[in-house]
Amino acid sequence: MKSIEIIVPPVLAFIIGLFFLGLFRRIMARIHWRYGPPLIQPLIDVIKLFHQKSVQHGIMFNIGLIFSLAGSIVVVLFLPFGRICPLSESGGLLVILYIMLIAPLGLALSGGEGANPNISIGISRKFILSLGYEIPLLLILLSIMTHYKTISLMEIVKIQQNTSWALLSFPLFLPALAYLLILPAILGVRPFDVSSAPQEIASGTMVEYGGRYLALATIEHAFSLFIGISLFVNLFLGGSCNIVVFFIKMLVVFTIGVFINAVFPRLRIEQAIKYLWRLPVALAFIGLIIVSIL
Amino acid sequence: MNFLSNNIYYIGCFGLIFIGLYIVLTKKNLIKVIIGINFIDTGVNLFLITIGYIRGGTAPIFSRPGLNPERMVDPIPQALVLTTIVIGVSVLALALSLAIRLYHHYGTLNLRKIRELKW
Amino acid sequence: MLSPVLLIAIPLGFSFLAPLLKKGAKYIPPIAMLFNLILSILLVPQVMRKPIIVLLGGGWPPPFCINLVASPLGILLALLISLVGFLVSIYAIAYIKEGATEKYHTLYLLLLTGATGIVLTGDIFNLFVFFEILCISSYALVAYNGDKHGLESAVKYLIQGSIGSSFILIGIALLYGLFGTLNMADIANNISYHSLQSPTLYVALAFFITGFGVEGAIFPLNAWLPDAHSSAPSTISAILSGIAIKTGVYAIARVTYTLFSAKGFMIFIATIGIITLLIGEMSALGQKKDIKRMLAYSSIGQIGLIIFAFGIATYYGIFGALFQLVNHALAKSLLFLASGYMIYRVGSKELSAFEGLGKKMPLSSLVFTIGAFSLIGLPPFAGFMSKISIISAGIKANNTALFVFVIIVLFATIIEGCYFFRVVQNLYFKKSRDPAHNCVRDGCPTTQKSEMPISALIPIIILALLIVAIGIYPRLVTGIIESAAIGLMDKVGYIHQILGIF
Amino acid sequence: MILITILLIAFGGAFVTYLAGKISGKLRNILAVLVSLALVVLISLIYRREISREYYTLPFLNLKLILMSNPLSWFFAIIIAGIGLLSILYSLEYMKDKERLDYYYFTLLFINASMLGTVISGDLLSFFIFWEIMSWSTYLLISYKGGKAIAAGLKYIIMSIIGSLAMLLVIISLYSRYGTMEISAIASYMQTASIGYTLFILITSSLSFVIINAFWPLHTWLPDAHAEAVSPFSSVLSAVLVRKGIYGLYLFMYVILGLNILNKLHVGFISFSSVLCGIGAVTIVFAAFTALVQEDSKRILAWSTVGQGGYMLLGIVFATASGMTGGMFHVLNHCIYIALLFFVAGAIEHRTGGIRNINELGGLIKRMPVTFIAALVGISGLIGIPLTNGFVSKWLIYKTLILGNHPFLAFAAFVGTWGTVLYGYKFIHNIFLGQLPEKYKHIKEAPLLMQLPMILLTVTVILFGVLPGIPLRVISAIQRQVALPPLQTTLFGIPKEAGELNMINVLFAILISCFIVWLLFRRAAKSVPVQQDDSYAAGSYVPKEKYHYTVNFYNPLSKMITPYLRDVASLFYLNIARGTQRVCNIIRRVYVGEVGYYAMYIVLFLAFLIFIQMFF
Repeated sequence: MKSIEIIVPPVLAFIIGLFFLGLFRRIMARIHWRYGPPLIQPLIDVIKLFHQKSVQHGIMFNIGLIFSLAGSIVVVLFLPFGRICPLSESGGLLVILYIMLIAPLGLALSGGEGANPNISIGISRKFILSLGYEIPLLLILLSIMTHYKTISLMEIVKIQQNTSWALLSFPLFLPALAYLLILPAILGVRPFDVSSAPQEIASGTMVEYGGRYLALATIEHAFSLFIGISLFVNLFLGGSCNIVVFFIKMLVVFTIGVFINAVFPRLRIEQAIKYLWRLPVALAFIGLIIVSIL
Repeated sequence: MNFLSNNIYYIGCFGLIFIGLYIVLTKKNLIKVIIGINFIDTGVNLFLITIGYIRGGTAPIFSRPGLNPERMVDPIPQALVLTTIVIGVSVLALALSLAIRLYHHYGTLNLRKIRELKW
Repeated sequence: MLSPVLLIAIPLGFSFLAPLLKKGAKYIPPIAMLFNLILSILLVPQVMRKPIIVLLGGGWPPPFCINLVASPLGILLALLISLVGFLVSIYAIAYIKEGATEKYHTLYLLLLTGATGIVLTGDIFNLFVFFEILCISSYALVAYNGDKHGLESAVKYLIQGSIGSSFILIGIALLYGLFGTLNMADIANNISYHSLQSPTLYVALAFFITGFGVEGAIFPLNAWLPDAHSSAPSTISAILSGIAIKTGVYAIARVTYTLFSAKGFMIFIATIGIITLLIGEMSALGQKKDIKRMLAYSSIGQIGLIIFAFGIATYYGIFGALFQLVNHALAKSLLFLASGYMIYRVGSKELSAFEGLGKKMPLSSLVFTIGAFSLIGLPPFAGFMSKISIISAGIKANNTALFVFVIIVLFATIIEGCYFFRVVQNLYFKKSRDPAHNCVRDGCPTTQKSEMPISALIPIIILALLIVAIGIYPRLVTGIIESAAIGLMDKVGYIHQILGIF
Repeated sequence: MILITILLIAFGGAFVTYLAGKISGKLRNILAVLVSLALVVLISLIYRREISREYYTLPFLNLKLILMSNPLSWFFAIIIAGIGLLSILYSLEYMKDKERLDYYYFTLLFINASMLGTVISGDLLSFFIFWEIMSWSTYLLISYKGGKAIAAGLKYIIMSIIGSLAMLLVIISLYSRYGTMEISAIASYMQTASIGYTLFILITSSLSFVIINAFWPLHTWLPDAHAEAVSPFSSVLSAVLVRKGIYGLYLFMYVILGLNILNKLHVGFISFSSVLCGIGAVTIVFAAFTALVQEDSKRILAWSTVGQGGYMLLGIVFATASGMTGGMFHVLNHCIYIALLFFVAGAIEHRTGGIRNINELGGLIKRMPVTFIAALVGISGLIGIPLTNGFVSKWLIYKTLILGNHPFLAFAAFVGTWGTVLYGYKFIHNIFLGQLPEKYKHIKEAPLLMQLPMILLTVTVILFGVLPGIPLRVISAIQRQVALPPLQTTLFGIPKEAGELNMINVLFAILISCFIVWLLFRRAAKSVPVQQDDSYAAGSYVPKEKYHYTVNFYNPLSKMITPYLRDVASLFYLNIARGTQRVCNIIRRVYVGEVGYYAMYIVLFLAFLIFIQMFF
């Protein structure tokens, strides 16, 4: 039973993440009045990429990528998915927060080894952007943790199921709103795709990736989509008892998150930071103040 | 008037001291300052003597019979003054010789100009 | 035949031997001082049991004749004087080469005679005479180099010094007029016995403090000190700083504690000390060029500290003051001696000329650093022990004003640290400006060592070792300092010991 | 007896080493290693032994000086001895061709000895004495290199003198009040002291610890000193010496005063701990962002040292089991990885001929793989990536802050961590990744003797990250010593009752995931290694200049934050120093050089004295 619990979340995360990638392209296409690729296109791409030959630059180029993906998988193991959470007893939300660092750092290390200025610029932007959204995100997480007086994600989910969703409870709807506002930045999708802007810096961090590297990077991206959204579902929508409801919640959140910002053009990095550090931070901050006073 | 005549020695010696101080404080010329110091010295010596002096007293030596020890002048200040005079002279000599050497170096005895050492 | 009289007689006698010997004159002071040193060391155990009182001139009992009192305090200072005098005179063997050297040695011994006399005598006028011996010989010695700065400072010193001695004399005259005696114990007895409150007494005290203050370098009276210290030969600076001003401080302490037990006045003394300390240290920080002048200002500051400690007026305060006095004498003479040859080698008193000297004169730089650290009060050097005892005395006194003063002392220590570390960094870490010494590796000649001659090196190394030894094992000196402090506090005992001969 | 032996070996060893250096360099090196090795061995012998022994009597203050060993002092002593040994080992190669080596080894050993002295002293006076010795000997080694290091050293020594004098005031005040300096005796006396006095003691003494620990408004000496010192010594400085501040704070706050008193010290909302917390939080954020805009490898590390101090402070200020444990554990962790990182920076300096500007480097992973791994692990520890030791302590601290309802402090700590991620990556990227400059094509890996300490520390970082139970046991002994609730621990983390952290699960999760991804990676189509020129320039001609994007790596961000990073404190001190100089210069003008004025001073003084006496 335990072994199934361990195997299921990553596999589902893989599928759902890729599905979201496809969905995202589809939605964007619709907004652009195009037809867009089929939903399964990302999966086809990944399989295809695994069979293509590619170039590599050194050991760190491989290891970084492997670590990055592995880190994402571990995060998935820590996140409650429906009722399933194999590693819930190993540290809670703080550990998740820290393991979430492995993925971007691994990618960055791998990219850095690629020795391409475009990559470096991409990484630099990516880190700045991540600092940009981490500040509101941390405030949001803190207000949740302070409010529920626990650092265990499992506990947070349980309390919400017993009472009401955090999204609907008084002080916490503010951070929830802030989370929705920064969600595209967390997912790295438009208009916050400045780190991989294909037109400026030749897709930045991805520029040296081909074949299996690109495949892994895509999977990693899919995982990160999954993580960002399921974190929201767990934190604010009370998780779920079964996988289907959980998935539906994720779908709703994703769609809303994408729709809010998809019509905007790509932001420059300063603009992105200014955006992230104004409204979302203000909302989250007010939320945290209220929470800590109550 | 009586006060003046009673304390004439004290007034005199402190007068000397103050004159000396005035010279030292205000005069620019090194020689004058040295003279001022000598004034102070003299005044102090006079002061010492005055302390032991008794008006109309006798020398503190039983040179002839019938001398009243009560009327004898205190001998110790006189001995002291002898010492201080010697000291004063030696200081004076040293000061003057230094002044001569100083003049060789600076070409002046104006103390306002001899102030390379300061701060 | 161990008599304290010899402590005065020997240097005095030898001093007039010096001009006769011409060539061998330079060996006279070390011999005399070595003798004094041994004698005072031998006297220590005897004195610790009971002070020795020697009557001079006719053998009349006190208060009628001049007497010497070899109390622990006197012997402690005599020991210090002969020790520093001995070491400095060894240093002088090589250092003093030009000019009329035999006169130098004569004057030098006279100076030490004066200093020893001051600390041993029990008669106020005799004290004045010794004081004059010390002063006159130091005027002459300051001018010994015969250059224009030396002469200028000597003249200035002389003018201020003679005003000061006149004031002392006035004070003596006033006291004599009141009590008709010159014996210090007797005067003290009279003052405390009659518990006189006459204004004349206060005026006399003011005259004494001002007069001794000139030699003791308390704040507004110390303008001669930076000039004289910086332009005298380094040996003389060392002696002036290590011995001469200490005798002034001793005289002030003696007058305030023994003669007038002016308890209410002590807080004022402490204030003067603090002001002196602050002015001295701050001036030293401001003085960035001339190293000897900086050291002189630092001496002013340290004297301020000692006077402050005397002003605390408790046993611990006096103990701290005496301890600091000893340590400062050792450290400051060490610093002046060390800087003497450094200045000689680099040919300049400028602080910046000392850059990179640590390589050329490793030992002198090392001992200089030790001295400086001791003065700042860093453990494990001697200065730390005395500073901590002064500070603890100040806090123990349980007086708000004194507590504030202690904080000022700490502040002054910071300033001290600033300027001493400025020198230390120049010595060790800055590269020499002289290009010949700049390249360290291949190609150019290695840095040349130009350490001072061995006869100059030995005394400063001994001083440094003493500083370290006292710092690590303070019991080396604290025993005698303790009994000296008790002796200074115990006015009744002092009177009794001297007048009790009746 | 063993404590005295330790001290004797430590101090005597320094002198003997110096003398041996006069005979031969080799002998000196061997002796230095032996001395520090002996210290490590001796200190590990007294593990869990409580010793207290008088060793010296100060006659005039009527004081007995005491040496003691207890869990707290053992914890610090073993850190000191360990890092001391490693830095000596590292120095053997690093310092090979430098000048004044006897001096160097002597001072390094001497500093270690004095640091040992501070932690094993059982009374405040010997604590202070060793502390002062430590201060000045450190100065001697900071300025050792000359050049910029001189100013850095002066800055350090002045600030540390200020600090230690504040401490002296406290110590003497305690002594004059209670007549003893023995820590345990004072602790019992202090239980009955008035609040005002306690506050005075606490605030004044913490001044010195705040300075040495470089917390925010008093941090200014540290970046210069750490950057300019020689690298093996930088690691000692920032790993051990700086953390004496934490030791001191702990000593005064918990050993001497104790929790009961600390809880009483508040005026309404503001308490002593809350002030300290604020300082810690500001330190973390300010230092992290300042490190972000630095371009000098050692300066980055120096600023990170400043910042990490804040975490320890946040940890130990809250006297909960987890907070205290986290803070103390962070002391240990920080010491391990920062020493490692300074060794890395030193190795690079060593091989590239003294290059510290990270923008001039790049691609060194190909030439110095071991150093790279060390740097990677060190930076991971610094950030607190799981499986490195830094993670566990930070986790404990965060948990304390969040559950203790201090979300804003926790926020500061989190933001600091994100800053750390940014500059940590920059450190690795600019030095090791990317294009290898032409002139470094032929440099070699660091010498074996330099690798050895790095490897040891790297292993320790991982070891304590996976098995945090080992050091946590030692730390909980400290807690028991000061009657604080100890934290329950297991070998792999924290049991469920105390908040569940299990590193072995995390380890296996990561290993298995890596393995699976690796399998996937292996199964896929092969890839061929290519030169950078080929891929970036598509085979066409590229100029041989640098095209490694390093300079001002986080340009958009640094443009935004630099206006806020002006080091106001530093400027303030500079102005104070200048002002003091100016005042001093004015003051010495009293000595005008004209003898008439001097005579006037004398007369005025006399008049003043008489005047004063007439009124008293």
